[in-house]
Amino acid sequence: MENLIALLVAAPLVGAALLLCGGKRLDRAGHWIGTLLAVASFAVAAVLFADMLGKSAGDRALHQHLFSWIPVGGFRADLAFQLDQLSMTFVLLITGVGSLIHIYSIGYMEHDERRRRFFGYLNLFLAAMLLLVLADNYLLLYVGWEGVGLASYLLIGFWQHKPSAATAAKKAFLVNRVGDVGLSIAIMLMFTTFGTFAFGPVLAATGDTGEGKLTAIGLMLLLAACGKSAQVPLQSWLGDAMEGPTPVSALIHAATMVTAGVYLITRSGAIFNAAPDAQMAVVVVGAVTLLFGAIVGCAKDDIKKALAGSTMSQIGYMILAAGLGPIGYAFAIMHLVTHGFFKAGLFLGAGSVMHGMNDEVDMRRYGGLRRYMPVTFITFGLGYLAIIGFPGLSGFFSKDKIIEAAFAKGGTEGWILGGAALLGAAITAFYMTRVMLMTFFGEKRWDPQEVHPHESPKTMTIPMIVLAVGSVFAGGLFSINDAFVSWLEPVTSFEHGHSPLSATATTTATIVVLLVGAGLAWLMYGRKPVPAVAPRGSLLTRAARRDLLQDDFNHVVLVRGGEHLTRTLVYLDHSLVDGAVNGTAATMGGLSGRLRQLQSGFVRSYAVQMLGGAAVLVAATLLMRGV
Amino acid sequence: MSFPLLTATAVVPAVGAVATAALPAAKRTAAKWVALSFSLATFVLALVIAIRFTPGAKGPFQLTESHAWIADFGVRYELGVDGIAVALIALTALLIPFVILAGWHDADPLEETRPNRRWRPTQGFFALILAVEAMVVISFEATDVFLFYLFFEAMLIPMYFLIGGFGDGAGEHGEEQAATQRSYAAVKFLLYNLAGGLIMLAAVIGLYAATADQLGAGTFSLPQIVEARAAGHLHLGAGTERLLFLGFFFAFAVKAPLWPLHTWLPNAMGESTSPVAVLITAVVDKVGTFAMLRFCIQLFPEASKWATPVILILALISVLYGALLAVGQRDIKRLIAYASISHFGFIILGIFAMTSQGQGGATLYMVNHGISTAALMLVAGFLISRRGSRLIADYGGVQKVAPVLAGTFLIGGLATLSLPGLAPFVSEFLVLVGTFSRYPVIGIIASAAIVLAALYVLVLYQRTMTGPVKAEVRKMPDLRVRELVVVAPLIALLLFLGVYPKPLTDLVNPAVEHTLSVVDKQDPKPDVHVDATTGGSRPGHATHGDDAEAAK
Amino acid sequence: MNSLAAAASTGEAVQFWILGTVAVTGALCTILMKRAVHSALSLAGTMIVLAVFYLANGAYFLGVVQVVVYTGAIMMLFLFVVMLVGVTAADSLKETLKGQRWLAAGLGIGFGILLIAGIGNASLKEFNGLGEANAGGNVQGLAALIFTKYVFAFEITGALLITAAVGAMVLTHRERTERPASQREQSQARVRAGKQVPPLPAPGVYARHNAVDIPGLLPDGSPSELTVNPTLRGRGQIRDVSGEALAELKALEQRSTEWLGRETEPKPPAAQSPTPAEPKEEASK
Amino acid sequence: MNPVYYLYLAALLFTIGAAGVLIRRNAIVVFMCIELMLNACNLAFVTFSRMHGNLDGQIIAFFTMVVAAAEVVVGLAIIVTIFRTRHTASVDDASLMKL
Repeated sequence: MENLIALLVAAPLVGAALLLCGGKRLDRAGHWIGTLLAVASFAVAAVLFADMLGKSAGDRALHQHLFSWIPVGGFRADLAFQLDQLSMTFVLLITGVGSLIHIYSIGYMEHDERRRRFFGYLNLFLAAMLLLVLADNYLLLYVGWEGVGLASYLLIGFWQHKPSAATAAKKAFLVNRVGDVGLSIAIMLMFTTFGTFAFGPVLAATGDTGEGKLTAIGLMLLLAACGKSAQVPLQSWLGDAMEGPTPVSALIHAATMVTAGVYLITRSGAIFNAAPDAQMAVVVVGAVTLLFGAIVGCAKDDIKKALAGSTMSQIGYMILAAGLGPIGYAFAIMHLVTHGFFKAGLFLGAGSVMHGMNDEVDMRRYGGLRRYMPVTFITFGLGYLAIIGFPGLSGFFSKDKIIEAAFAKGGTEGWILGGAALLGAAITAFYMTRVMLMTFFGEKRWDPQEVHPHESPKTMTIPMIVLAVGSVFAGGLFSINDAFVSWLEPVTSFEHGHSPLSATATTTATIVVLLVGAGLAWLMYGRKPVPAVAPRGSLLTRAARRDLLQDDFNHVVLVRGGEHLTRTLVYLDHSLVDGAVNGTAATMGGLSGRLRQLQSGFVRSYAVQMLGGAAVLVAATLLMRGV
Repeated sequence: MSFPLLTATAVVPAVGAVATAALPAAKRTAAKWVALSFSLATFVLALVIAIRFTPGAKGPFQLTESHAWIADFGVRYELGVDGIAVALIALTALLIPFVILAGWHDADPLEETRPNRRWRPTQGFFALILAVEAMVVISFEATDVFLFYLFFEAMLIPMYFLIGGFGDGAGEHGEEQAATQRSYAAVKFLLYNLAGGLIMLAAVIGLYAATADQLGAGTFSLPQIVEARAAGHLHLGAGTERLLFLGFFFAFAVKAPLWPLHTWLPNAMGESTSPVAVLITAVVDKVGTFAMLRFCIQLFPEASKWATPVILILALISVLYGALLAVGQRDIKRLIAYASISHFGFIILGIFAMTSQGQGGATLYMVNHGISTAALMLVAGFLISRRGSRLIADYGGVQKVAPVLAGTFLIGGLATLSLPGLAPFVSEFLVLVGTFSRYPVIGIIASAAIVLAALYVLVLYQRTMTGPVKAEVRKMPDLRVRELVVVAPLIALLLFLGVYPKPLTDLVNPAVEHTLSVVDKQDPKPDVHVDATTGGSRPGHATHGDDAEAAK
Repeated sequence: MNSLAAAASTGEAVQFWILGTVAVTGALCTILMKRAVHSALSLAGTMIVLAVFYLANGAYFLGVVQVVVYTGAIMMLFLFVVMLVGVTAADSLKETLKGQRWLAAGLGIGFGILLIAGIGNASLKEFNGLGEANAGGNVQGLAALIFTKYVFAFEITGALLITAAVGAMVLTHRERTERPASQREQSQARVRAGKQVPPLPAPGVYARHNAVDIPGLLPDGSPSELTVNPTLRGRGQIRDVSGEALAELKALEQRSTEWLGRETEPKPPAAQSPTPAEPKEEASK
Repeated sequence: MNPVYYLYLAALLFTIGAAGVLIRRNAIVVFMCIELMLNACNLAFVTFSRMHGNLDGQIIAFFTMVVAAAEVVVGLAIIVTIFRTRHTASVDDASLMKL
């Protein structure tokens, strides 16, 4: 059975190779090939899943070793896959949502002459992402890690003729690279500490080494996670990443890639469990980000940017949960999955709206669209309810558990974290309601002459419907006698947290803050008409519009500083390093010019020099003999 | 002694050079084909070497040939290859055909020049390339210090003419100034390397004197000296050994540009045609790093240990410095040149980290960097030849008019920033791990270059390939068949070695082990000992075990 | 003489001091004389003295060779060249290169001192003369050595000499670049140049004597320069006899009138041109 | 009297000749001075041969003479050629070496 694992990765990889090298002759069939292979990968995943369900919880993990990849001295990296429950969850999410989004893209990218390449990139992404979650050692994971980075780079910058897109792509890749440095350093640390970096041995041996090293490893892993999952302080790229086509935002920057950080931390749970300080850092990052993202999300008028902010904050939740240790891992993953459903759905909805409004993204130009695109409205609405955690929908279950776990951390930080999580929930409710109201309700703020809103084609609506269904029922399904938790337990070792508040108290609190947030939003955007141009807004609003000045900070400190540094270095290289050399050359030239004077060309002066030389020689010989 | 394979491998290109040069002016195309066929023949021979070579075998060198040459000075014509040499010879023999193909039209005389019996630039160009190949190959093979030195220096002559004689006509201010800059670059290249070479000559003579003094008969033979030192017959005093080491190292540091001796490289690569630039950075400079590994460390282990800290610092500086300057360049080729400086920093870092990962990685790095830079530089050359300018600012939106060119350029770039899955990643990571395991701080600082590399590559790609299409590039044709033939195999190789570098590592490991045994350094042991075989105690572990055996 | 003593006899000492002085003087004259000829001659002198010293040192063959080859051949060669270049060519001894002379003097003296010092502190006390070496005769001894031990050097010097001879010929030989002008062309050139085409008129010839230095007279009795060889003309050795011829004619008329006894009207001495005066003196020369 | 005086004389003559080479401008005279130096050497050789009691010194002197003859022949030929072209025998006028 385990020989099928490679097939998971191979199918989309083959697709990518075909589509990218195939050339024009594949232009007409390209998108079908891509979709087919994605679906094929999903089918394989399903088969494996079924097989896995058949086994007992103990030996569900599969392992496939292809060949020894880099054997140098004690350094052995293998090309080997490992499929346990955690990986399986991701594989299903990736291939499932991935396939849906492939289908969606068929419609969405219909009029793009480079559609073949788009599907090639999508397949490449699937392959890399699957490699990431299937790798059985950190180095191979690193390959997938950078692979998805590349795919995201290519897809964000897919409309390269737009300078903004190209810049965004570059930014995303660079920021991710910063994270990758963290990952590579972590791997090096593992190698020097354990002599290997395969999951099994490393995670087994965490007990045997000092906490300091583990903390270091943990922090480096956290840095990596921050880069990939757009957590503070490396979150700045996610907003710009919305330059890419909407399906990309849905697949990569909402459902799958950005959650890789959560996967990494959960996968390395053993390390974090043994390094409380690192865990604390994780928690803090998560808490900060979930608020940060939420606040940013409130201020954006660009529908996709608003959703991006929300993504950031939701992943903040996951990271927070993952940082809580065994009491949180399962919930982190669970929220990850549900979020995958509803956020992908929301993005696809947004895409469908843009599709209907000829690529207008400013929500202040929307309004009252519910009548024009009912399907989109309904699916989006369901996604909305899911994300704000409306009781009964999937978001409710997963998020509620996380908040509970946050309180369960215990002590003051327990209260702080729980409070933060609650606050986040409130803000989430606020900005999502805002999006909802500005887009689908209120009066038209668009010019009927120019734009003719219309429902999207089947290829687009069907995936939206499926995702909507998922986002409604997934949570409930998972929570039936903790199916999800017990499914993951062999990998992530679950234990019940003891919250100071009772479960019901937490739930009620959640619902209350939810209502407060939504109501507030309704007061501001539902009751009175929304101005078509953004008001100046309060200081916080303006800051939030600029991603809380994070970009400005980067620009001033890193970009400017870097430019100055390089410019000075270029100058120094020319004037100092090279100058030294040329200076020597110049002095030599001058010296030779002086000596040239001796060459008068008169035979007799040469003769004088000869005689002088002879005299010197004679004198030397005499001195040698010691006169 | 059977058929002298190594000699043949060096002789074939030499003969080819003569044959090419001998062709009359009218036979220009013929000259190209002759050169190409000879380079291919050399490649075949290199493959034969790689096959005949048995990695695990006893003794440091194989396929050895040894004949007395200058008996009075103990100079012998001594050839022999270890895994590292085999890898690099294969690289050289592999790259030259591509270089020749890529430079197919670079040396055609201008239309207005009247055909003239004596004026044969094309023949000269290809003959010089082949001559360089011959010399490089033999200096990879030489195990006699003097023999090595001879060709190490002789290489400069054809390189000088290649750099000074042929330009890409894409200068910033017209051809006249380009010519002057070219000759400036050529002279700079020559002087730098001559300076290094002369100092090395002094050291070589010193070595001879030392051996003659202590072994009775002076010798230049590397194996003999290593043996004598191991057996305790040869004790260079610390002072002498350090001086000799510095003499050797200086020459190699110039050749493999190590900060602050690097300034000749950007000029040389910037002014010469891109095939020649590839020749410089991918082939000739490798001799420097290779020689550090083979001669510096093996002849003077103690001194190497003594000098390691300083060298590591310098290497670290060139890693970061080269990357930063690459970011600051306005000229595509100079950018690539500075990138190469950064990569050479990595190579030297790996060599002197004195761990099997470091040195193995460094050797892989030499090969991979050769291929990746060749890919990037050659595509850049195609780009430049289309637009007639080297300035990044003159491009924009090429991706839209020439997607294949852009794609190959991107892949070359990604290889340069050592993206996982492409060959350079393996080597770079190995170097970093190797360095880190002994010098964690240096390792961490060096990994900052990962980000910088991404920065300069992506900035280059963004400025040239993306954005709105510039008027000058609107008519730009996509890659032609010849150019595709040049680039495609390189890219394929990059992918293959990225996914399955095992053949290369199997080739290199024993040689590295031997080098380390000469220096007698062991890899640092991990604090916790877990069974290092991946997969732990999971199913599939067993299978892994067997195929590890099978690989041996 | 064959048994030459290791230490020199008093006679030899006397000879040394006298001739040594001569040699040094000759050398000094060589470098100080203005005219190359004088230098050459004084050098020849020095060489002869050296020849004598060779003999005194038991190098009989060399002594003779010195006289024959050097003084006889080489120095004569010098003299030939000096003549070719011009006997009168005397180069001014004033120095053109700045400080050359002082440098030369200083260096020369210093060098000399060094050499002499060297010789001085070299232990050259014992001389074991050429007694047995010259036993079989100096020439035979040399011959034996030349044709056995130094035979290769000897052959090579032979080659050297031949090369030198060829070289000298090549250097001094002047290649004719253009075709020699034919007679016709020469004559045409002469006409075009307006030179005297027919042979020049002969000098004046009288019954009494016949000399090339007497110009022929033109009808008016004045002498024609053309008739005299240009060399004589250049030297101004023309014996102009026109004057005295007229004078004699006059005297003849005088006597005839006296003889016929007619008085004569006095004639103005117009015909008495001043010219006749100088011819006389010239003639007297 | 000790024959070593011959050597002193030789040294003296040699020095004088050298000085002459440096001082005189007339190529012919310069040549003569060179001859003088050669002769001085010959004298030294001859003296040495007497000193050591074998004829090798004389042989060398003999060869010196031959070489000197050859040299003079060629040298004078050169002088004549130069004189023909530039109508002077001054060594200073042939100062094209500096170009």
